[in-house]
Amino acid sequence: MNVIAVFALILIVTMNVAIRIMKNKNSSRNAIFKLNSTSTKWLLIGYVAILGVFTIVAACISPKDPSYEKVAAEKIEQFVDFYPTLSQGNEEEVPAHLVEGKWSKKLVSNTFKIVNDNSYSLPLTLFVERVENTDGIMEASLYKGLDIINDYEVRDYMEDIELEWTDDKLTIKEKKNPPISLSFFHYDYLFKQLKEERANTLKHMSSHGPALYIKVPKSVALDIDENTVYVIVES
Amino acid sequence: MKFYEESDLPIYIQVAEWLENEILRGQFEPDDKIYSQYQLADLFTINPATAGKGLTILFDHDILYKKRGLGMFVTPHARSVILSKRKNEKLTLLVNGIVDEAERLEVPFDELIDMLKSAKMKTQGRDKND
Amino acid sequence: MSLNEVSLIDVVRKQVHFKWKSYTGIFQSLLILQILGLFISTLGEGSMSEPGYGRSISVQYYSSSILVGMTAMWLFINSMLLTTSAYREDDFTFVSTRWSRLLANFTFIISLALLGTVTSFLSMNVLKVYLFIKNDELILTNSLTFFETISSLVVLLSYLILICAAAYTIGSIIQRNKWVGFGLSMLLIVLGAISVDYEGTPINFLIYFIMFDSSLMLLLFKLSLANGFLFFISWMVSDNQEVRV
Amino acid sequence: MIECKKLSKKYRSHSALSNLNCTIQENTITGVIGRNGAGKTTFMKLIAGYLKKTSGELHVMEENPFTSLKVSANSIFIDDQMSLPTSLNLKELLNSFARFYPNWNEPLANELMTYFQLPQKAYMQNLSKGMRSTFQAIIGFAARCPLTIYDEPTTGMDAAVRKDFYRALLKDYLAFPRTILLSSHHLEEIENLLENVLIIHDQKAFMHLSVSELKESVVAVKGEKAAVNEFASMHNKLSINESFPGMAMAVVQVNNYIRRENFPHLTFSNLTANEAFIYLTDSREGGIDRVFERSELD
Repeated sequence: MNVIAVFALILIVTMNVAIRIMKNKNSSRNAIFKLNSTSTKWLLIGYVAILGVFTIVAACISPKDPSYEKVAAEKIEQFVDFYPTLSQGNEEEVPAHLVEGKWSKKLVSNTFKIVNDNSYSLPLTLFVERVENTDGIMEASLYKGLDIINDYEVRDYMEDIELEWTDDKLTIKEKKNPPISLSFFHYDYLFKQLKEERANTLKHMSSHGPALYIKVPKSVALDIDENTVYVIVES
Repeated sequence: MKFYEESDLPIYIQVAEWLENEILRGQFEPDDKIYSQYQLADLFTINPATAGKGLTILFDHDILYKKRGLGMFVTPHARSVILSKRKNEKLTLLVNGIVDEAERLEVPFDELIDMLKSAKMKTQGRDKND
Repeated sequence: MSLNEVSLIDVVRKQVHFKWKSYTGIFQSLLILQILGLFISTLGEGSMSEPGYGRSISVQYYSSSILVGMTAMWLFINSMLLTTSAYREDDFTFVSTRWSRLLANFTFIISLALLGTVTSFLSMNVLKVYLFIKNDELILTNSLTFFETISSLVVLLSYLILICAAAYTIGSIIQRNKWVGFGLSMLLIVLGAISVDYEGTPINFLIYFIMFDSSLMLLLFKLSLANGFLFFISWMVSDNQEVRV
Repeated sequence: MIECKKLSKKYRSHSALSNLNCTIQENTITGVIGRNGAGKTTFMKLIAGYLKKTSGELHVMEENPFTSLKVSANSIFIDDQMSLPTSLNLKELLNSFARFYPNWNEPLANELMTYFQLPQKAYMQNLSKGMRSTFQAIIGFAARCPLTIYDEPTTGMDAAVRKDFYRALLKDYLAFPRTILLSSHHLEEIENLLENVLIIHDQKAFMHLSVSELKESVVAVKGEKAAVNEFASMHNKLSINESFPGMAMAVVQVNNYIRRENFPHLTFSNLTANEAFIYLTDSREGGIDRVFERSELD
């Protein structure tokens, strides 16, 4: 839709500029700077030549293998947004290929601490379920997320996650990864018109963050520091 | 060549008279080709049509004759025609003028004759010592 | 004095050559507008940053629509100015009739549209080079195959010609009768603006009808139909226009 | 070359020409003379195809000038408001004209440019008014169009340049005969050049005759009041006033050749073409001095 807006804007701006110029009779065709016709001709030829050079340069330095490729279509199909299922507690419905890792630990003391060592927000969503089981075993599983911007997979969430298990503590450490900055160049809509993707596939993001699902026996006292946000699951 | 602007005569007549004088002066012998209207126009900075009119006057008085496509040529008897024309046109006009003027000034006729004679003497004097 | 026979095409060709040679103001304004467009487009079209998990991502969008917009603006203004009396009197100082002037002007604005298309397409590369240098990660969303590029250029060219033809027609109407011209153009603006927000309006349908069409041939046919219609109106309006009144 | 029958041009507020009839032969130099606002320029702009006639017939080179490319290609209109592109210098302007006009004479143009000391690289905007008129005149000469129209070409030229202009006009005409329309307010300067004169007065072709005929058609008569009146009554009296008691001077349009001899007590004197034109077209009784007399009376 932005093309028509741009078009209407152009129409409005040029309309009154043109009408204002047309008012005074002969100034409407005076040159802007005092260049005669041959030097203007050469100015124009020079300009087009420079553009040509830039075209060649652009062709050469455009990255042959960009570090981001289009995400494969199947990957998107196979991906299931596991948030709803996890929040209802039925872990088993999440497809296996999305599981990054599973842990199970015999708790020694009857308290368990979860510490967020990350200066930013949590790099994952924490699901906590208090279970009845009596043998004091705590199970946890980590689910992979998917971060797509304009059909490109921009990162692998796992790189930002580091979990440190000790007997009675889980620390979510901070990985000092540099921030990502991306820029997208797209041709004007008119250019894309003939391609099938009629709809403007640009400027949309679908990001499904990773999730850590922990089943903690009720018998254990859970101590999560106050600034960690987590979801309590009632199965 | 500049025309005497204020003269009463229209330009084409002045051209005709100038041509007549040229013929009298012997610039043009009989059967010589005379200036074309374009040459005359160039000479006097006048419109060729006007010059053409001057030539046609001379043609009408049989001073010039036309050869198809070649232009105008002086007729053999051109000189005599001009002389007689001048005599009975221009001279008579001048003479009438003199007579009218004499009457107005009440100059007796014979006194007028004497004046003519002395004028003749003077011009002869001038001719002799030229 | 023999009269020279003269052919219409010959005169039109000379007139177009004359326009290319003497309208230096038009070409200078092309450079200014496009360079200005380049600067504006380097600012990017918008940016987003992604909330949530782990390290932050900031996304910058760059597009060529500003460049194309500037070129369209340049074409619109100059096509309108071509109908002013100053240009008209220039034409009639030399050899011209109303018909030859209209043909010459249309040929000229088509050549301007061609120049505009080529330069705006090429100047996108300036933007690309700048972006490559500026930040390492530049993703070209729709890399076009050679055939697609050509057909897109043809599409762009026909749109620009449509803009020129519309501007020329409005200009001719304004020359013929100022108030009708202004009225018409204001109406066009309002409709243009409305069509952006409310889907149902007729102009919106018209724009959709013309613009949104996937098959190249059909699109070109529709555009040339529209151009022909505008050409006809310009002729109707300017065929007995006086000069040096 | 040019034929018009009942040609009229009406604007909303006023009418410039009404029922003008005239025919202009090919390869003649015609002076178009008229008072300010008599419709001279409108007449010529109609011929050049700039303006559209309101009614009547107008054929130039047997075609309608308004729509004919042939007329436009074979004619050129030179006047001081000639609209030329501001971006081209004089050389480039000459080249543009050369491309448009097949008969263009390049050497002549350059010779004239050097003769009149017009710098090739200069621009029209920074030329003086006289230099601009000279440059436009050069275009008229070099274009060698079968129909060349000059509308007051000598505005701004000094006397010497004007003389050169008339000389050049004639030389160019002799070298390359064509139809020339020349409008000017200095009839006395151009009368020798003209083959005939077209006087436009109150929107009509008032008179269309050769210069000599124009001069012969009007005569000034001096003598006793009675005799003068009697003579004047026989012809069309244009103006009459008593110079001093008993005597009178009249300007009269004679409708046939008069033998001056049979009016002995009247003295005749011819008028210049310009004076003839002024008296013929002076509708106000008695001319400007009558205005002063009237103003002294009241």
